[in-house]
Amino acid sequence: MTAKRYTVDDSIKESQSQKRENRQFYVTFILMLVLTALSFVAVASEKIPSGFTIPFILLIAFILLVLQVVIFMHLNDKNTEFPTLFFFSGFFIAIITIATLMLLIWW
Amino acid sequence: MQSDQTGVLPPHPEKATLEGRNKILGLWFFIASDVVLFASLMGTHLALRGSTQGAPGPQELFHLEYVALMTFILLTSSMTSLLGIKAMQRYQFKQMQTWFWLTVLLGLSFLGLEIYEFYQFVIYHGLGFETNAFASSFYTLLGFHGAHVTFGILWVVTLLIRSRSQGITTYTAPKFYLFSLYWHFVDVVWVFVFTLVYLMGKVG
Amino acid sequence: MEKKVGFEGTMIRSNWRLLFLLTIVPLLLTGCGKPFISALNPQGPVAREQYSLILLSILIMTLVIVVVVIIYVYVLLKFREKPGQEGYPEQVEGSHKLEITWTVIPIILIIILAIPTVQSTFNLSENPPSSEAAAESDALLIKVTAHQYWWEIEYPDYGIVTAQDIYIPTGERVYFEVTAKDVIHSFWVPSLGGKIDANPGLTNHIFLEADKPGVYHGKCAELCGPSHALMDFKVIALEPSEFEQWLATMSDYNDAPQTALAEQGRAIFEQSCIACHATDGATKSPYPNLAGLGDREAIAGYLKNTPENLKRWIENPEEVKEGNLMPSATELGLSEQDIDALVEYLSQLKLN
Amino acid sequence: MSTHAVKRTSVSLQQKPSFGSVLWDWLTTVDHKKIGIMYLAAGGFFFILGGLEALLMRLQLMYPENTLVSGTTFNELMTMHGTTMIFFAAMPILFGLINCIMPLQIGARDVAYPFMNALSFWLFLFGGILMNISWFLGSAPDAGWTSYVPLASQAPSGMDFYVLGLQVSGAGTLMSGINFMVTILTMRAPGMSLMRMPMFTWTTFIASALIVFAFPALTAGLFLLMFDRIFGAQFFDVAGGGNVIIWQHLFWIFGHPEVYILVLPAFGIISEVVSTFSKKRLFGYSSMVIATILIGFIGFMVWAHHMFAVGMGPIANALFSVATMAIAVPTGIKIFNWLLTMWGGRIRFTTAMLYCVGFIPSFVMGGVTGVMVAAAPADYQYHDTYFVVAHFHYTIVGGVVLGIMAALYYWWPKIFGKKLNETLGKWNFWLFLIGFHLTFFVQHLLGLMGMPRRVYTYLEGLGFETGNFISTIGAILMAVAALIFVINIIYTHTRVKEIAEADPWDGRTLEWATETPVPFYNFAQTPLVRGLDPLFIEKTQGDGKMKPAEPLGEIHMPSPSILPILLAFGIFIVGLGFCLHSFFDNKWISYFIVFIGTVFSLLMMMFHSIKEDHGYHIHPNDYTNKGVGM
Repeated sequence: MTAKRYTVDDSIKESQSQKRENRQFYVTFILMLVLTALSFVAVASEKIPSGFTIPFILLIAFILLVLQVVIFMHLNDKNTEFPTLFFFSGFFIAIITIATLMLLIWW
Repeated sequence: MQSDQTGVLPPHPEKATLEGRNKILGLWFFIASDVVLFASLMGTHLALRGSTQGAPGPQELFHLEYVALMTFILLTSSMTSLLGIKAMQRYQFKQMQTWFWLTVLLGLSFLGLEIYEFYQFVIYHGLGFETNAFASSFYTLLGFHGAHVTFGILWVVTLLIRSRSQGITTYTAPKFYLFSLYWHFVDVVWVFVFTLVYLMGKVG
Repeated sequence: MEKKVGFEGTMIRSNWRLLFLLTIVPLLLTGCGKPFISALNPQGPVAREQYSLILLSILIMTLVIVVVVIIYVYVLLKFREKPGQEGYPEQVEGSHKLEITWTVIPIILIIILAIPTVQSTFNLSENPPSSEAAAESDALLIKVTAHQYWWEIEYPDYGIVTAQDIYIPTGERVYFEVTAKDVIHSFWVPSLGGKIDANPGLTNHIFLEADKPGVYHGKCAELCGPSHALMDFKVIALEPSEFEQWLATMSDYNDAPQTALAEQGRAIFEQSCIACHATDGATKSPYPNLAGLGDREAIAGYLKNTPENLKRWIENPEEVKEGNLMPSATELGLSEQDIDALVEYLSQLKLN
Repeated sequence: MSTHAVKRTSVSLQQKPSFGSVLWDWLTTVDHKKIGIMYLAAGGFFFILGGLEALLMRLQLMYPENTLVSGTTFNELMTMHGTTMIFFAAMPILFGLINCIMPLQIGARDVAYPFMNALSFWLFLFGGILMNISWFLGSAPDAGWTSYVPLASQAPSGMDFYVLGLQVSGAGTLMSGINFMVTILTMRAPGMSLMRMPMFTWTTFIASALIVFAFPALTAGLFLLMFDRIFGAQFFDVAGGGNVIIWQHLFWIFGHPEVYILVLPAFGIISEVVSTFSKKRLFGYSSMVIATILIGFIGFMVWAHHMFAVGMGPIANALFSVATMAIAVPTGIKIFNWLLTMWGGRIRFTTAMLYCVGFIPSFVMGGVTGVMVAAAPADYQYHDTYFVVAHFHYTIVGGVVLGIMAALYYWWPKIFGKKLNETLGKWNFWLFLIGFHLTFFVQHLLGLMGMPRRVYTYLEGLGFETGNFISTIGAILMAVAALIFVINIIYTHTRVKEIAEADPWDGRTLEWATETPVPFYNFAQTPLVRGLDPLFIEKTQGDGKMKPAEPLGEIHMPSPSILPILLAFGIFIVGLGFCLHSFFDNKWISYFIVFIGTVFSLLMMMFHSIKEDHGYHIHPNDYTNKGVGM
């Protein structure tokens, strides 16, 4: 292991940046709660037409996915190109799989 | 390997060793693969959700308040597992344990609610696994998610128990980190389950 | 080392000659396939359109093979290691010009093939005309239902139900609605056109057309069980006037027995067979409707239609066609005489 | 900890170890090279099994209306032949080669997860055994390797063994895929950037990525089929609202990439062998890499070309037609790059090279017929006929098997320490190549002449007699060739005394820089890579030896463990329990077996988790030799 030794100075810098990070986590969490609530409200409310609801809840689901993956699962860190690439490739294949099964078996 | 115990501890103990980094990378690939598994099951369910053969369908079965409660519980558990990891990175062992036990508790209540929901479908609506293609695909998809939750709970409980004496080291840290990644992923899957199965089922 | 190389050289050449001979022989022996079954001998516009696409693709692909083989043979002859050569040849990294060339040329070739492919995909996918339009255009619609291991044929506009032999008029597009009862089968008449799957629970459409009268072999092309290989059927194309006659015969099919023995056979039939089979050419019985059996092309889908074969089939169906559901004569409690009477009755269920 | 290592080396140096200790050594090994050899052996066994099944089918089809086997038996042979060859022969043999060679090629000491590597192997083996047990328990699977429902969901008990056998081995395959990817991404020697990796490593990486994305679809499909068969689910039962096309989509979302999972490593092998025996670097290396990635990527969007006749409608058919044709472009790039690699080179016709030389036209044939079947309207004629049988055998035998044979002759000295006999090798090659073309070329014509695939017999007078007869003769020739290969192996390992040189072919990549036989730690010192074809660079610009990238030091090695085989065995018991559900009047007996298996597996997992295993270290004094290798 060739990693450099960490000094006390580094630790202090780390803890400061961690505080900023922690705030980011709380904000994200609250945002996720709000978005989830919105999506339930959109469906529960009788007034909103389903032509709007479906794209709206799908959009929210996608935002929730990105928040969870990028902020909570740290895909914004350094050296996460391959996880990012593969996760979203998997997501892409998931979309075509679901679309196929929905569109191509009833005709 | 033991260098962290002599010098100042690294701020990311989970990534301090090659083994740790490899495990995290591998778990990511596993997650990418699991995405396709869930997509296949979800696609199957969406294709078959109209095949109720006269039995009650999504509109009659699903109660949104109930699903919302389950969603908030799982979302919160995702947050607690993240806070556990943050505590781990600060080497606060006690705090970390607390957060993870809280995660276990939330996971268990999610499971309890899910089982109760199935119980109601079976008892009040007579909707068994064999009733029709809609039921088969619904229980299969939800069952796979539930199995992931169960496995996650077993995993973290084992970890918590066996790391009691060790504390946070570059050997134990990656294991907790892996669990938290997995747990977030289980939450991501739930996001799509509640959107595509419950909400879209309700919209029709 | 030197000797070995020479030996291989002659081996390569003789190998190719041998291969060429051996592959050309069956072609010569069989002509281009029998006109009643081969896709290489199209007997109608649908099969012809597909055949021309096959020819176009073979042409383009032969071109590709020729280019590759020329470079290949040249390289193998020219750049073999010669005795006394030492060190390494020049290490070439690549060549953008060449690489772009062999990226662009295949793209062009593929576009040349893709355009007619797409066109003909849409040409061949026409659904049957809607019921009102059909009434005006007189288009013939035939419902085909595949079973393990037989084909149910229904002419919904004429109230005709039969099995195994599909009668169609020549010179006209005939529309088929294809589905299956038990497992997936595939409906294929090679010399008239490509296939379409028969899926249980779903309905597919296809149209075929025959230029001239004839009997065209049809096959099940999707694995459907032990007797998949024997699940044959025939498409019989008739001149339109003769086809009208056939329609007339079938819509009012006379299944009355003509001889005393046949009379006896009919009685046995009504006792032992009626639960599964009908003979009136109009009922959708659970197993083949036997109207016109005496004039069918084959017994059990593949045996020559003779009284002996019919007897063999009734006596022990499992021996003739593995895995089929017909009970044997012993199971039905039929005596030798019973079977003879049945054969007599069934053989005289003809089309005139 | 290092005492352990000392014990190992002293055992291997001094006395001949007892049979028991050798067996224990193999059962507990986590060494990638030994696991690779076990993959090769088990894959070879299944290859012979699948070959015998094929031979029986060809003998049945030699004459019209032949009665050698019944329709049911034929369907069983045909199903088991396809499934065995794909899942239990071709893939494991490739995994064996990857295991033996890929870590050496990137200068690593092992794969990223040695324990999981062993587990993958045992899962594959137990999966294969589970499926073949069906022969002895009444009926083998008989719905084709594609197992289309509802035929498969209604089939007799043999089908359960297909479902569970593939499920068990599929889990192992997925683990292998992840393992190889992480190994390639994180364990490369210093200096080996991604664009300096050997082609075989590159194709392994892409094939592994395909495994990661393709296998879950199969897993899902198999679960649905299992639930339908065992627990009365209604996925594929039309009466219960099910749909029979879902299975086909799930199967082919997996099935088409699977073809590339097989053929990409073969492409990698051909690239390595052609380059070595032409004494030239691979022509257009970067375009080869890009072509590999493109094939992998497009390979995921074309699965429905297996379903043109299903009735998906003209829009889907046209889209999938064009997408499929597009694959020809990157494949063409590869073919021309190989030709141009040989151009200007000095070609040595060893057996390995002969196999590559035979590969090129054979695979081109398979490729062009691939484009032909991609044209949907024409495919209405080809689909499910012998034309398709010919096409995919040209890609899988003409591509994958010829590639594997090239690899075996090429890497045999590195893996087994002995060079295979070249004279026998050439007999092996020519008989195999001629037999292969005889068998499959005529099948194109048979298909066009109207012969459907998967038929156990055909009638006289339809014009299929000559073609089928020739095809059977070809199959017999291939069997003789395979026999010669077995003789070659036996001859080499009983008669040949001398150990092969470390670098018998004047190689260019890192595996040839290690000594033969390769020590269990691979490289005493991790080598420093200065460019593509690192060993060749040292040969032409240095002193022919790799330079070390690290000082001599302790080498960290994973400890052997019996847990992988026990864990895999537990999972095997779970699968077996499910398979037996139709054998007992009381289903709970079979569920009890499942329960026992599950508890046993969980216990093994917990043992693995609780027993802290940090591996062990070898001290520099304990190496048998110093330096990078050689």
